[in-house]
Amino acid sequence: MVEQEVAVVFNEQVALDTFLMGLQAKEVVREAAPGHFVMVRVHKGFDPLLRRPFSIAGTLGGDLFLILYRVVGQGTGILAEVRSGSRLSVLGPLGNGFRIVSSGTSSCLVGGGMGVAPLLFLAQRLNGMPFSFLAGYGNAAQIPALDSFGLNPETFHIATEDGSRGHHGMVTDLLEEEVARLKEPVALFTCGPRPMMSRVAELALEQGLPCQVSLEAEMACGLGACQGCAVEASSATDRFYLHVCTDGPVLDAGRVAW
Amino acid sequence: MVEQEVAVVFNEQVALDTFLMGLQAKEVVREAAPGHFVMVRVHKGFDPLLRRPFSIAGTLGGDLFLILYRVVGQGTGILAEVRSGSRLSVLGPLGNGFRIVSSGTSSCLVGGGMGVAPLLFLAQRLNGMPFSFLAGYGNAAQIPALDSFGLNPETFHIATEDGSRGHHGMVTDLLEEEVARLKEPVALFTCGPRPMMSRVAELALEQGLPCQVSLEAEMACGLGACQGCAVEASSATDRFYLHVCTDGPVLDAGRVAW
Amino acid sequence: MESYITDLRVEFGPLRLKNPVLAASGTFGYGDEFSHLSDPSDMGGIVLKGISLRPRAGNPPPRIVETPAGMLNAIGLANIGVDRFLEEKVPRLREMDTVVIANIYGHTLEEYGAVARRLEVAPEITALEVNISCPNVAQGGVAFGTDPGQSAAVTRCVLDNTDKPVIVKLSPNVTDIRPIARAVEEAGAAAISLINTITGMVVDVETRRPRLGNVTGGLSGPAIRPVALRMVYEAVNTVNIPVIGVGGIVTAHDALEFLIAGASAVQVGTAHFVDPRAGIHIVKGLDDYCKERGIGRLGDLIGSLQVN
Amino acid sequence: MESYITDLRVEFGPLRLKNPVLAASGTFGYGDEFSHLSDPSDMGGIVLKGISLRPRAGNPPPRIVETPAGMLNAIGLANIGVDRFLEEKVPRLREMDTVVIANIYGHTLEEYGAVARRLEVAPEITALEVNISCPNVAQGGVAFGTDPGQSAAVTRCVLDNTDKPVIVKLSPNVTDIRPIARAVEEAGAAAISLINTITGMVVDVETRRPRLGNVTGGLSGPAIRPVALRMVYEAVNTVNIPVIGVGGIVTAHDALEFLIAGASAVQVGTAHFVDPRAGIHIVKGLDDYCKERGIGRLGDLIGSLQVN
Ligand SMILES: Cc1cc2nc3c(=O)[nH]c(=O)nc-3n(C[C@H](O)[C@H](O)[C@H](O)COP(=O)(O)OP(=O)(O)OC[C@H]3O[C@@H](n4cnc5c(N)ncnc54)[C@H](O)[C@@H]3O)c2cc1C
Ligand SMILES: Cc1cc2nc3c(=O)[nH]c(=O)nc-3n(C[C@H](O)[C@H](O)[C@H](O)COP(=O)(O)OP(=O)(O)OC[C@H]3O[C@@H](n4cnc5c(N)ncnc54)[C@H](O)[C@@H]3O)c2cc1C
Ligand SMILES: Cc1cc2nc3c(=O)[nH]c(=O)nc-3n(C[C@H](O)[C@H](O)[C@H](O)COP(=O)(O)O)c2cc1C
Ligand SMILES: Cc1cc2nc3c(=O)[nH]c(=O)nc-3n(C[C@H](O)[C@H](O)[C@H](O)COP(=O)(O)O)c2cc1C
Ligand code: FES
Ligand code: FES
Repeated sequence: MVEQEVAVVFNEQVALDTFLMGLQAKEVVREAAPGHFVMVRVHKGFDPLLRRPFSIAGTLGGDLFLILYRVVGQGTGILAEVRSGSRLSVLGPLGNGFRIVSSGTSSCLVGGGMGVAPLLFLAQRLNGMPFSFLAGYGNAAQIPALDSFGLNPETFHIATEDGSRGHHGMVTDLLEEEVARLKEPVALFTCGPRPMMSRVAELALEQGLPCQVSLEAEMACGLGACQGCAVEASSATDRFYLHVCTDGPVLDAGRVAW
Repeated sequence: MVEQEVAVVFNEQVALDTFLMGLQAKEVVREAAPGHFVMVRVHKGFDPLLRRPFSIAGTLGGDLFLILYRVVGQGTGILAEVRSGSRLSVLGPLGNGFRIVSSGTSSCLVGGGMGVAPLLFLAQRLNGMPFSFLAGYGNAAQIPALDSFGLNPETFHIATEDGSRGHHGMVTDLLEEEVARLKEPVALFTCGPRPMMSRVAELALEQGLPCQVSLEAEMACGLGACQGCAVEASSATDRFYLHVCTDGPVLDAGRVAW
Repeated sequence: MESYITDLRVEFGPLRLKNPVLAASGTFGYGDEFSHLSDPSDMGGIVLKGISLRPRAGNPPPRIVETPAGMLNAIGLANIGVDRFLEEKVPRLREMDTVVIANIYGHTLEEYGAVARRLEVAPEITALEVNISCPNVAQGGVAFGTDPGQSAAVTRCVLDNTDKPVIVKLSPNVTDIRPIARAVEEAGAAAISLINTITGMVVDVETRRPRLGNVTGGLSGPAIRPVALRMVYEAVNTVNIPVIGVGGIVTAHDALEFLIAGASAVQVGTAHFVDPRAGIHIVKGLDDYCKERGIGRLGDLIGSLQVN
Repeated sequence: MESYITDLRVEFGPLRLKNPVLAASGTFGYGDEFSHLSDPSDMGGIVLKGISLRPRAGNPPPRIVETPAGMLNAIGLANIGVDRFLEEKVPRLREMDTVVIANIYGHTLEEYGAVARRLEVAPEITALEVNISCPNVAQGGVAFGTDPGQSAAVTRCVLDNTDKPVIVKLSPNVTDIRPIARAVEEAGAAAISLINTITGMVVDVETRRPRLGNVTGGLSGPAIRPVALRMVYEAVNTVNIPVIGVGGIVTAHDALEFLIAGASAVQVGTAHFVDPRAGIHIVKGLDDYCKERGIGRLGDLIGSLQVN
């Protein structure tokens, strides 16, 4: 884990309100594993004050890592205007990542919206192992162009809520089909809006499948010091709250109170 | 007076820490007179919060006006990084400008540091009338390249405190010489650090010369509403405080308590 | 005059406002300073700069200093005094097609009463807002507004001298805003407004002197918004008279926080220095918010906060 | 360990600090969370996260929300309790080559006393900082720290149970900090630190609910700096014991404001979330400031503010 100013190599719009940024940081790339995140300081003033957390969406070569982000407010708005060549302070990699299951089992990655970001990195690292990738969006305009990720179109399935691309409906519909279709056990990995993840966790429980979720929470430090990022733990856990930054962001679905 | 987003046409470094910015605003150019200032919002966040006041340093064609500024803190630091093509919110022109004296008298413009800015505009508008321009700086590196202002090198005299260019000493030394040399009455116009202007005002008093000073103060509104920009008035004035933004920034030296 | 789709009117004690956005005292002058830039009549009302019995020159400069997302001011309540105010400023107020509220203060109870009485001659002024953050010279300089008993006494004294509705403006520099809000309500205030500025200080590390001529000043701007909102929420849950929210409001979003928390109206202060049309932009933004959500009457939002 | 040209040591009541920069409670964990990034021993000291007699899970999420130049937190003093603290955290503190201060709190006088007593076994802890901003459950939930008598009672109760120097941390949510500072001094505190957070609130205008699970939270960060500085200045001019300045300090420039105003040391809180090395950068910046001005001993700056 390091805290350093790193160069923005590119910062491209890849969908409506969505950008892909490449940052040059050897140390981050060396330590990064799928599910890890970084805390980015978007500018030098105090408004906004806090760093913004982003999942590492992948690495490129030995010294570039990627973040995929949507402009939702002040911080991401500033980020979208950062030009390549600028420098940003980055803290990371942080958190606990996905545990990749041993070969033999296949994996199913279920992402909603920007939740695809950590799963893209996971897909990159699953190379060779069997997996399918299900991604849900509101509409076609929100679907990022992900050419640089080299995803296999045969295993990458899309759902949109308005039906403008792929399956008309929720990504969890696709998951239900997939689970029904597959004979062998499958490990679930999910990240996205809370209701979506909750449904995936429910399905996993019903079917007895292992399921890892990547959670979000408002964060101040990202380091376990402020206790700001608490989420309620399930009764199966001996603690009342879990901290997304250090206990997670990736957690077994069964540890979380849905 | 308008408040509008205007385009930055250029923003060039013209000396150590000093920049010249051209802004496109027909309305401002139409109303602007030497001594007027604008309030610029340097960015969209709230830190820094307030607009920054800058003298209008001149106009170019029918729709560009200039500001000449030194990077001294957070706001001017942000301004220096603004790229041409960006838009900035500008409020102005504001304040009371210099009263140009009737033909027949010659003028002497005495500027210190960034205090030359409003005087450059004055020089531009004095065209045809006789004047000399005395400018003082700390050292040669601080002297802006002012080619676009077309100043006559014969009437433009420089003093530097460290002697690295022009007269070695204070700009007020040059003024003393100038006043001694000239036979006919001369009107003084000055802007710069307080001690410098105070000395110019003193000299004017001694010699019985008319003298207009352009003052600075911390400002919030620039419009006469907040009363933040008060400066002490001299006993010759029937008020206790004057407001730089609406009584000034240009005032007769005799109205100010030095 | 802009026109809006939403019904933005709010009833405000005895006042009817065309919309709930007012300019805050001391930040909008006497209403004429901004007239080149915007029509104050587009706002629900304006609160004029504080007026005292006698003219006051105010504090020695520097009077303002910027702070992160805020500013300190130590203007010292500089003003032209109630007599010149009536002569020079009031006649121009006639043109305003909106509610005009005078802001008054004094250093003794008698001064408060005297200013209120003098303003009785001016029908242009719809209501009085009483600034009780001033030091009480008779009581060793402690602000009237930090003590419930004294706050009530000022309120009563003003009410005894006016027939106009009286809004009392509370100081945030207190341990508990509730007993003060209650005291002022019981004394007969038509409404309360809060918050005034929070006392702060900045030091110049070069000269090693305070940055303000007056050493300390009042903090305003976005920095104080969460504190203002908390106090407004506390006041709303304490009194039955309307509460006007003030403090750090810059956008319609900010204004909505206060309205949802139960403020019947809001005042916009420091934001007017950043954007001279801030108040008017907020009115527009409130209309947009309601339109997008199919809310026909802004009044329905007031106090709609759900807590658990 | 960095080395500096200026003599940065400050004497601080019974404590000797290598430099006047401490990490503030609740923002630097138990000292180990930041160890990958920086050596806490480069700071003058660290104040640990608040500890209570029994473990506390803390408040329901969301617990933090950002505000202009600041943030609100409603962590709810979540902590592992004094027993697990002694077992798990204290042994690691031995490696720290700097002053370690425990921050304690309770909901009754007895709880304060009991935590203090339990910590007597830990020589790793040089001093106690007592957080008196907590609601007193026996007194209807009003914070201990808003009343001089109760503030003194907590101080005495802790002193009766410890031989360590006791620093009392004051709440800014009061009308007048001076009587409280005086009461705590008279009760025997070795020093006071201030300010804790200012109570604030944020409303989500989409859901029309408070943004914090606990409804209100404590405001910290640059936004509150002018308020903190004013209160520190008031306290310095009221008591004779050392005062530690806290609130919105991010840079050496900010720290200098407090030192010049009379603080004997400073604490850095929220800034550590923005820059995990903020404290260490400040130490370096203090050295630079002194070097550039030929000040050999930082201590000479303390209280050097000139007012007129
Ligand atoms: C571990 C982690 C990984 C993340 N990875 C990504 C990613 O890869 N791509 C991406 O686009 N986003 C990601 N996010 C969310 C991202 O951090 C927020 O969208 C961002 O901080 C919003 O900043 P803003 O200033 O633009 O929005 P703000 O103006 O602060 O807020 C706008 C909206 O975003 C929400 N928001 C603000 N901060 C957070 C936060 N820390 N977590 C969740 N929601 C927040 C607010 O509640 C509000 O509704 C991640 C969050 C976490 C905790
Ligand atoms: C009427 C008027 C005309 C001006 N014209 C010019 C000009 O043409 N060119 C130019 O370079 N500067 C000019 N100034 C000064 C300019 O406004 C300040 O340098 C600028 O606001 C500093 O902003 P900052 O954020 O970079 O500095 P800050 O970080 O705010 O402060 C850095 C230093 O600048 C000083 N300062 C800050 N604000 C002001 C202010 N409003 N007035 C005076 N000093 C201030 C501070 O005291 C501090 O010492 C003018 C000021 C006024 C009042
Ligand atoms: C420059 C200035 C002058 C002020 N003058 C007055 C005043 O005369 N009377 C008063 O009651 N409040 C006065 N205030 C306080 C404001 O009306 C308002 O309560 C406060 O600034 C908080 O709101 P804001 O953050 O929107 O500015 C003044 C504020 C500022 C910034
Ligand atoms: C997340 C968080 C947790 C805190 N926890 C404590 C605590 O346990 N005990 C305490 O006395 N102060 C606590 N504080 C207050 C800080 O120590 C400090 O007084 C306050 O944040 C102001 O300083 P700052 O602006 O530098 O953060 C906490 C502050 C924050 C932001
Ligand atoms: S973000 Fe601070 S503990 Fe998780
Ligand atoms: S800057 Fe507001 S009155 Fe001059």
